[in-house]
Amino acid sequence: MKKFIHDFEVTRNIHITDDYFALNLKCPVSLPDMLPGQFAEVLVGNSATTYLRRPISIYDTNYDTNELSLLIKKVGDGTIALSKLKEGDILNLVYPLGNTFSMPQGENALLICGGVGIAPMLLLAKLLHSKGYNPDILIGGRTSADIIEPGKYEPYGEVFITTDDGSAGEKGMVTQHSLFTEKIKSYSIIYACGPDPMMKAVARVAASHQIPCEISLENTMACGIGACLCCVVETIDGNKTTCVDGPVFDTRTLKL
Amino acid sequence: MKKFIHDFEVTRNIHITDDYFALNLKCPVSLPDMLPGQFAEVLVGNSATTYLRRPISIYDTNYDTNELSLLIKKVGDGTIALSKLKEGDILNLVYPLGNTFSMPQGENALLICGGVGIAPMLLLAKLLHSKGYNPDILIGGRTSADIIEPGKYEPYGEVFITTDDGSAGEKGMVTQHSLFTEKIKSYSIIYACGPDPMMKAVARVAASHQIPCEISLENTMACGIGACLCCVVETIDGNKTTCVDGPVFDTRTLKL
Amino acid sequence: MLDLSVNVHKLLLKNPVMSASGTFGYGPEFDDFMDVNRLGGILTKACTSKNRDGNRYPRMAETPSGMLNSVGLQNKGVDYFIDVIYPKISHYNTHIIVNVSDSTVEGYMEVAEKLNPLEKITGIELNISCPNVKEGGMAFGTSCPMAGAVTKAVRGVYNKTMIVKLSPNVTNIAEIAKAVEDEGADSVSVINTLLGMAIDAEKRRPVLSTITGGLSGPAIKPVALRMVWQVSKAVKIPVIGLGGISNATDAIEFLLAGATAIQVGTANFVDPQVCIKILDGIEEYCSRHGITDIKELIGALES
Amino acid sequence: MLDLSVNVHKLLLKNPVMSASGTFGYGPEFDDFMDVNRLGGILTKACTSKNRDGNRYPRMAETPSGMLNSVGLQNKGVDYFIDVIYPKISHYNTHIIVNVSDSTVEGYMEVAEKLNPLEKITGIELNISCPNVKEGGMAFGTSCPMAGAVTKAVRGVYNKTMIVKLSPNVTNIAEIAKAVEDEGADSVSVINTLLGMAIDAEKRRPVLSTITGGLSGPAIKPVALRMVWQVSKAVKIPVIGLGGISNATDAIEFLLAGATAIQVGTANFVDPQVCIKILDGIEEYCSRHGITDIKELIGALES
Ligand SMILES: Cc1cc2nc3c(=O)[nH]c(=O)nc-3n(C[C@H](O)[C@H](O)[C@H](O)COP(=O)(O)OP(=O)(O)OC[C@H]3O[C@@H](n4cnc5c(N)ncnc54)[C@H](O)[C@@H]3O)c2cc1C
Ligand SMILES: Cc1cc2nc3c(=O)[nH]c(=O)nc-3n(C[C@H](O)[C@H](O)[C@H](O)COP(=O)(O)OP(=O)(O)OC[C@H]3O[C@@H](n4cnc5c(N)ncnc54)[C@H](O)[C@@H]3O)c2cc1C
Ligand SMILES: Cc1cc2nc3c(=O)[nH]c(=O)nc-3n(C[C@H](O)[C@H](O)[C@H](O)COP(=O)(O)O)c2cc1C
Ligand SMILES: Cc1cc2nc3c(=O)[nH]c(=O)nc-3n(C[C@H](O)[C@H](O)[C@H](O)COP(=O)(O)O)c2cc1C
Ligand code: FES
Ligand code: FES
Repeated sequence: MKKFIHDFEVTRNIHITDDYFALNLKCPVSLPDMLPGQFAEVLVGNSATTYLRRPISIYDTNYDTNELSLLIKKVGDGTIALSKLKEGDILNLVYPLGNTFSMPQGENALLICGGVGIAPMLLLAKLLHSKGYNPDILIGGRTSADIIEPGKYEPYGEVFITTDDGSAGEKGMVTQHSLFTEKIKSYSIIYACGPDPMMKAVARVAASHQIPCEISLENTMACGIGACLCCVVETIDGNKTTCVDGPVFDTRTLKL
Repeated sequence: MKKFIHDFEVTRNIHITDDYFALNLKCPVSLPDMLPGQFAEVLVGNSATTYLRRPISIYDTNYDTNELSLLIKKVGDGTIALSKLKEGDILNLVYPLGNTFSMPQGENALLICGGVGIAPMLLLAKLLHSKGYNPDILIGGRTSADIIEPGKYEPYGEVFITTDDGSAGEKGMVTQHSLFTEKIKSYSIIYACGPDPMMKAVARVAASHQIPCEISLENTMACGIGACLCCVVETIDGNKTTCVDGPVFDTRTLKL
Repeated sequence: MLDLSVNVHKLLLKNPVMSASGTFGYGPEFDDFMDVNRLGGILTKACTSKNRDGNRYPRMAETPSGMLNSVGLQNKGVDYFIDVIYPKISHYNTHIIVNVSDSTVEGYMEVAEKLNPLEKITGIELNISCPNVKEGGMAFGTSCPMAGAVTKAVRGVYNKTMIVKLSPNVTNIAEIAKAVEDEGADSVSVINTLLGMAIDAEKRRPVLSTITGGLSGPAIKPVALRMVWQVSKAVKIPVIGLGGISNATDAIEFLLAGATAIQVGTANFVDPQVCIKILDGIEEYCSRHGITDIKELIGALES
Repeated sequence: MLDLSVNVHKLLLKNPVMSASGTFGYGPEFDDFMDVNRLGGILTKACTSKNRDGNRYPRMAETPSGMLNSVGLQNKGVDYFIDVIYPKISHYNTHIIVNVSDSTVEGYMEVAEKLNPLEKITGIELNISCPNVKEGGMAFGTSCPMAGAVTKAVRGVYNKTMIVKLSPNVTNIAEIAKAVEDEGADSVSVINTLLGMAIDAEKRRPVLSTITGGLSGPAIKPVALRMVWQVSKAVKIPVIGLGGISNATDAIEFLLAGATAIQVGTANFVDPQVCIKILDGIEEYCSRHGITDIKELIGALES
């Protein structure tokens, strides 16, 4: 897929919670096609302490208005600087980068996400829905404050929630959710994105049920385009780049 | 004089010309006294390529509203970033720094400034006027676009203008202005701030008429508080710091 | 007309702007962002005698105005390069210079010898300065006898343009430059990365799997510029300058300090079009300053 | 209760945060911004045997996340220090350590000997690493025999705590550290500035009057951290870490890498209250991590 570099205009900065915000960005030309799981490398121009671009998933797209949106969690100087962008500001993106998820080979699919790991899942849910699937979407967090915009997913599948403290949905980790007792066997594929321990736990459960599992990794990156070899992950075929060969990997190919 | 460090709030950013802007800044506490010629070290937080603070003269003060203002010329990344500040943004200042001008020992005073060198002159004109002087203020520039807010000075003295191309006031350099033919002898002191060649030329003429001359230097600075010894100027008593012993120097003490 | 061409030994570069090894892949990674043929040359990712997996992840850490990397020469070896990669890049109409690395003198020789016949590989850059491998690597570049020895050995088997890439982690870089000049280097590139380290204070662990790594980016520009200036006064062969170059002004500074050509590394990550912008910026600078031949700028620092 | 005290040889510092030489004046420059007594110590501006004017203006250039300086040891000499400056700072209730510099071994000895009797000067820091003087300076710090010789000579005339400040512009800093340890240094501070250069491309001239200068600030932090780690593994005497420290996280990183105490330099220019913020931040870190004695962090890097 051809990659682009464009100056987007911030059309809206939506402060969702204290920690999360979404940027709506308008493309100066017509928005190229983007696939679920793909990301952009974002240039943070307004932070004195941020040098490299920041990889951020494509959260949503609107080809009618040539807009895309990013869902971002404030974790450090770069994301905090991005949270201060205002309508009319310019944001430079290198995009769309990386691979995408594969389509289910059977009937049902389960999407599991934790924290900002929901970002790449919205486009995936949309695509699955448009292809006639009705995926289950399981969102986990420490508390209810970590469950961001679950309503966005409802049009595309059934949404389930877990929190560590039980403040929303079922109490416990995602892999302790009741979906994992019986229904789990009905999925032909599981997709996951979230903190490393969560993805590993999901991968283990999937493997134990012999269900294909694809996870989206968030390795630290320098270039995002396969030029630096910094973002590698160990696979059964040697080191692969997360930015070009990933971020989506079949867990069976990974040395987890 | 006690120095302070405060987070000011930008109350207005006035774009005067393409190259010049003025920032009105509100002090979170009551504004300490400041003297003409003093400056602030401004922390540029929104530029990825600016590390050190930037020295900027105190342009104006309003003790009633606890506001001060800075007049800034865009010359590089730091000043360009400052030009983008909006109402409500925060700007951290270390201030007031440096010495001040001495008062005339005789009747009349001439203030000469070029480019952004007018910045330290407004407070000086005000002070002189409040002490009963009626100074002459000579503003020079390459073209009329370099003559910034001359009207601001009119309440405090008589304003004269020169431009290299004659697009405003008399044509030529400041030292070629008609004030220098006869009236020059009437001044008991000349104050100057502007580009180095201009200040040198003024100092020479002043010396030839044996008129005391004080200039405000713009040496590059790292600390602004006498700690680094980077900003020195050669004087007849050895190296002196521009930030503490200056920025105002009697030209007779300088090795120009 | 502005003449931007420069000569690095036998190589006539159409302009002095090249991409630095390890930061530009093999070229095609940047095809979507620029016409790679406009560059004076491409320095490929390091090529070693055998396949190397490189170091374990994490391999990079951001630092103030720069980054640390400890990729560790990951590549599939010289035979794979010749069989698989070379055919994919030999269409480029610019100099392709292969960055050659290894752990032993014999390894360097093997790679160089195998690359010698490749028509479109017009030169090699001996990387005797990689801080990210346990054996060889930087050790070759931090002593005059070793730097001289590897240069001499490769010179014996390679007869096209041989550039030697120097390590900045030394007391006297000019001395090393002279040692490799004496042993037949046609040019030196100055500098590779500075050895640095990053720590995650919360986890109380090194960020990199290798603990230390190579520092690059604007942070190191003042050191690189100083070394280019020192080396270019010490040797007669052309010096290629790099280290933190991010815009045309930086590039001009390196030329003034004595570099005949420059390489752009880490800046490619921040702006994948930066090489072309630097090229355009150099043209603009020359026309603004009435310069008709870029060679006028080389070493033209007044002091 | 949190114990923040650390021992640098005979000096018991109330906490590990000190100000670096040449960036904090003599202390009073910062009185308006903080209670200087809260610091673990103050390192004064360099003190030489005779008055020195330093280098000509311009003496500094901003660089990406850092700066170059070539102040060149401007000071009025040790006698003036004793007569005029000392009385103005002897009221401070913290360690005042004088940074000692000169062009000759005899000069270093003269300064050290004259400082020895001053009650409130509890130690000296031998600056064998200043890159900004024509004679002596860095040359002392870039070879083991010379570093050892000046250390030994000063040791002969100075019997309080003697810290030796090392140059980063060397191939093997651990070796130099060992050489000065062997000759009687009580501690080493790591690092002084990296030799760098800045050019004004428009004017085609060096920015600094001295052409090269010393690079400091966040840009050099990764190099400094690596060197502190290397040196602290090589010597038994306490290591004082510095180079780019700008916040408490940076300071913790240096402690983890093996530093017993730290110094804050260029960051004082960006935020004149930074030393106190670092101190507060270290306390906050310790309480968050359940640390009751800061000494637990020294060299506690897991790897
Ligand atoms: C392919 C990909 C897609 C991503 N999509 C999103 C997204 O849609 N929304 C979003 O908010 N974030 C996303 N991230 C993560 C995002 O890139 C980081 O949070 C961001 O780079 C942090 O920048 P910062 O300057 O705010 O924090 P920094 O100051 O750089 O780091 C703050 C803290 O976060 C840690 N950290 C930084 N980057 C990473 C990382 N990649 N993995 C683990 N820890 C890290 C640091 O170690 C540090 O402790 C994605 C990452 C990748 C690789
Ligand atoms: C005491 C003092 C008072 C000042 N008052 C004002 C003021 O009221 N308004 C105002 O606009 N400016 C003032 N200046 C100048 C101002 O500090 C610089 O213009 C500013 O620091 C430039 O920052 P920058 O990041 O925009 O440019 P940089 O990117 O730092 O520099 C851009 C260009 O300007 C040159 N430059 C930068 N600083 C200086 C300097 N100090 N002297 C000469 N050339 C320089 C650089 O060499 C470069 O060519 C003052 C300076 C001093 C020392
Ligand atoms: C991710 C990365 C990988 C690198 N790999 C190599 C390499 O394989 N061979 C080599 O000689 N230099 C390598 N380098 C060093 C660069 O070519 C260059 O010398 C250095 O980064 C300084 O230039 P810069 O600041 O412009 O990046 C690498 C640098 C980076 C950042
Ligand atoms: C303006 C300036 C002046 C300095 N003067 C001295 C000095 O006189 N003696 C000395 O040993 N180090 C001197 N240094 C070096 C600092 O003490 C310190 O080693 C170096 O700046 C690295 O630390 P930093 O990055 O925290 O500034 C000076 C540094 C600067 C920036
Ligand atoms: S981030 Fe550079 S190769 Fe993936
Ligand atoms: S700027 Fe530091 S002493 Fe003047």
